[in-house]
Amino acid sequence: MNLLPDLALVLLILTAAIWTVAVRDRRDAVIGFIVVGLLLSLAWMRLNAVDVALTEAAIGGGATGLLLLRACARLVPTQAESVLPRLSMRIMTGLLCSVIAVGLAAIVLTPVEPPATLAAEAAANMGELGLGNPITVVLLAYRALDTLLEKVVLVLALIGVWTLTPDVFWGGAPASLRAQQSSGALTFLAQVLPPVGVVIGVYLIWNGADHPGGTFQGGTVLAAMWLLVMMANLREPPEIRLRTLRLLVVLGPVVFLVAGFAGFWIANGFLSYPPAFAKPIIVIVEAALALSIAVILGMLVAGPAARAPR
Amino acid sequence: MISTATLYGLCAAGLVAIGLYGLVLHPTPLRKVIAFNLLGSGTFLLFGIAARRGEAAGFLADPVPQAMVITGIVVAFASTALAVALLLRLQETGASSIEPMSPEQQDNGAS
Amino acid sequence: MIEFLYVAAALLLLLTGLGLARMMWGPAPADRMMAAQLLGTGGGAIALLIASASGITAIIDIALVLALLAAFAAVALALGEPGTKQPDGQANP
Amino acid sequence: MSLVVDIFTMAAVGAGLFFFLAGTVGLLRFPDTLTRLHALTKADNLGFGFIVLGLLPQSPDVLTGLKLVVVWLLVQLGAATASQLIAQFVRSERRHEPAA
Repeated sequence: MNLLPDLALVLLILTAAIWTVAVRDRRDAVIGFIVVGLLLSLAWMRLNAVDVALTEAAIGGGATGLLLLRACARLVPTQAESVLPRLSMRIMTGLLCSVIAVGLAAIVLTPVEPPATLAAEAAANMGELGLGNPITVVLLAYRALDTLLEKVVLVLALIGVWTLTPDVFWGGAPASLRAQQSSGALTFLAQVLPPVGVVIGVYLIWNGADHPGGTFQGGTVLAAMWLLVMMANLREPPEIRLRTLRLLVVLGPVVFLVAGFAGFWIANGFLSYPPAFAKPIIVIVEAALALSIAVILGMLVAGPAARAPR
Repeated sequence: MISTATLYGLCAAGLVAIGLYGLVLHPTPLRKVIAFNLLGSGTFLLFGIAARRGEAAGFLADPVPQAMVITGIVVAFASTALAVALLLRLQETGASSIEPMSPEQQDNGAS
Repeated sequence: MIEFLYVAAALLLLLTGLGLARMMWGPAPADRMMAAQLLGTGGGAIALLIASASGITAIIDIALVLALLAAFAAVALALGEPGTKQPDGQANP
Repeated sequence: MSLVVDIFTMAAVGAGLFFFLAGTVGLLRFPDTLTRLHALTKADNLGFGFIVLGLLPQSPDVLTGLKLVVVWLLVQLGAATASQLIAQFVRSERRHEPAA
C-alpha cells in the first residue's frame, strides 16, 4: 500500500523517458527530458537524498533544459531527422537493451548482505570537522580529491568549449542568449527574480555546511539567475578574453589547491585540515568553488565566442 | 515484499535501457545527446539505490554515493555542454554559408 | 494528519501525472511545455506536503529551487524556433 | 485547538487539490492552447496557494512558515511570467505559420 505512490512515480518516469526517446520532433524530446528531470528530483526526494534532489532540480530541470532548447533553436534540422532505422534493426536493438535492463534488474534484486556502506567512515570524519551535512564532509574532506578533480574537469570542459571558437572571433563574446521577441514580462522577471535568487543561492551554499545544499546547488542557482538576465537581454555575455572572467573561472580550483597544499604544513598531508580550523577553511573553499561553478556553468551554456572582440 | 529502493532500482534499469536504445538508434547527434543523458540519469539512480540501502551510522542514506552522484550530475552537464558546442561548430564548418569566414578558414573548410 | 498529507501528496502526483498526457498529445510545443509547467508547480507542492508530513524541513528547499526555476523552461522555449536562424544570434561583425 | 488547526489544514489542502484537479482536467479537456493555459493558471495560483495556506499552521517554527510564503511568492511570480511567455510564444508561432 505504501509503495503505490512510488510505483506511480516510477511508471511516470519510465513513460516520460520512453516518450522522450520515441517522439519525432527534437524540441519535444527536450521538453520530455525536462519533465524526466523534474520527476527524477521527486524520486531522489523519496530516496532520502535531498542534496541530490536539489542538484537534479537545478541542473536536470533547469540548466540542461536551457542548454538543449538553445541548441534546438540554433541547429538547422537535417534530412536524417525523420529517418529511423529499419524495423528489424529497431527490434534487435530493443531486445539487446532489454537484456541489459534484465541484467541490471537482476543485480538490483539480489542485494548484498550486509549492504555495502561507507557511512561510518564518513561519520568518523564528521565529528572531527564540526560540520553537520555528511555529504559536504564527503565532498570536501573524506573524498576531497575527487571533488578537486571534478572542478578541474569543469574548467577543462569550458576550455574545450572555448577552443571551438573560430579564429576571427577569439577573445570575443559568445552568441547572444536573448529571446526572439522582447517581452515586458521577461524583463520584469529578470529584474525581480535575480536578487531573490542570489540570496537563495548563497543560502544554499552557506546552509550546505550543516544541512542539505552546498556549492553545486547554490552555484547552479547563481548561474541560472545570470543566464536569466542574459536571456532578458539586460546583459550581454561577457567577452571570453576578460581577465576577471578567467580569474573567476580558476578561483575555486586554485583556492582548493592552495588549501590542499597548505595541509602539508598545518596538518598531516595533502587536502587534510587541522581540526581547529577545518570549518572556516572548508567554508572559504566552498565560497570560492561556488563562484567558479556559477561562472563556468553560465559560460558553458553561453558557448564559444561568436563575435569579434570589441 | 519489494522495498522502495528496489522499486527505484528497477526504474533505473529501465532508464538505462531506454537511454541506450535511443543512443544507438537515433541518427541525429542532438537526440543521441538527450538519450545519453537519460542513460546517465539511470546510472545515477543506481548509485542512489546503493546509498539508500547503505543507510547506517544514523544517516538516512549513505553519503558517499550521494556525493559521487552530485559530482556526476555536474560533470554530465559539462560534457553535454561540450557536446552541444561541438555540434554547433560542426554545423558551422559543414555549411560555410551560415557564418562569414575569413579566406584562410574557407581554404581549411574546402580541403 | 500525517497520513492525510501523504495521501494528498500521492493524489497530487497522480493529478500532475495525468497532465503528462497533454505532453504526449501536444499538438503545439506550448501545450507540451504547459504539462512541464504543471509538473514543476505540482512537484513543488508535493515536496511541501512531504516536508510537512515527514518533518524533514530540508525538503522545503527542493520546493524553493523548483519554484525559483519554475519559469526557466518557458523562458528557454521562447529562445527560437527550430530551423529559423536567430536574427542576431550569430555573428554580425 | 489542534483539532481546529487540523481541520483548517485539511480544508485548505483539499481546496488546493480541487484546484489542481480543475487545472489538470482543463489542461486535458479544453479545446485550444490558450484556454488550456487559462486552466493551468488556476492550478498554479489557487491550487498552490491553498496548499501553502493549509501547511502554514503545521510549520514547526516561524522561519519555516516564512520559507513557505517565499516559495508561494516565487511560484506566483514564476508561473505568471511563464504563462505570459507561453502565450506570447503561441501568438508568434501563429503569426509565422499561415492559417491552415
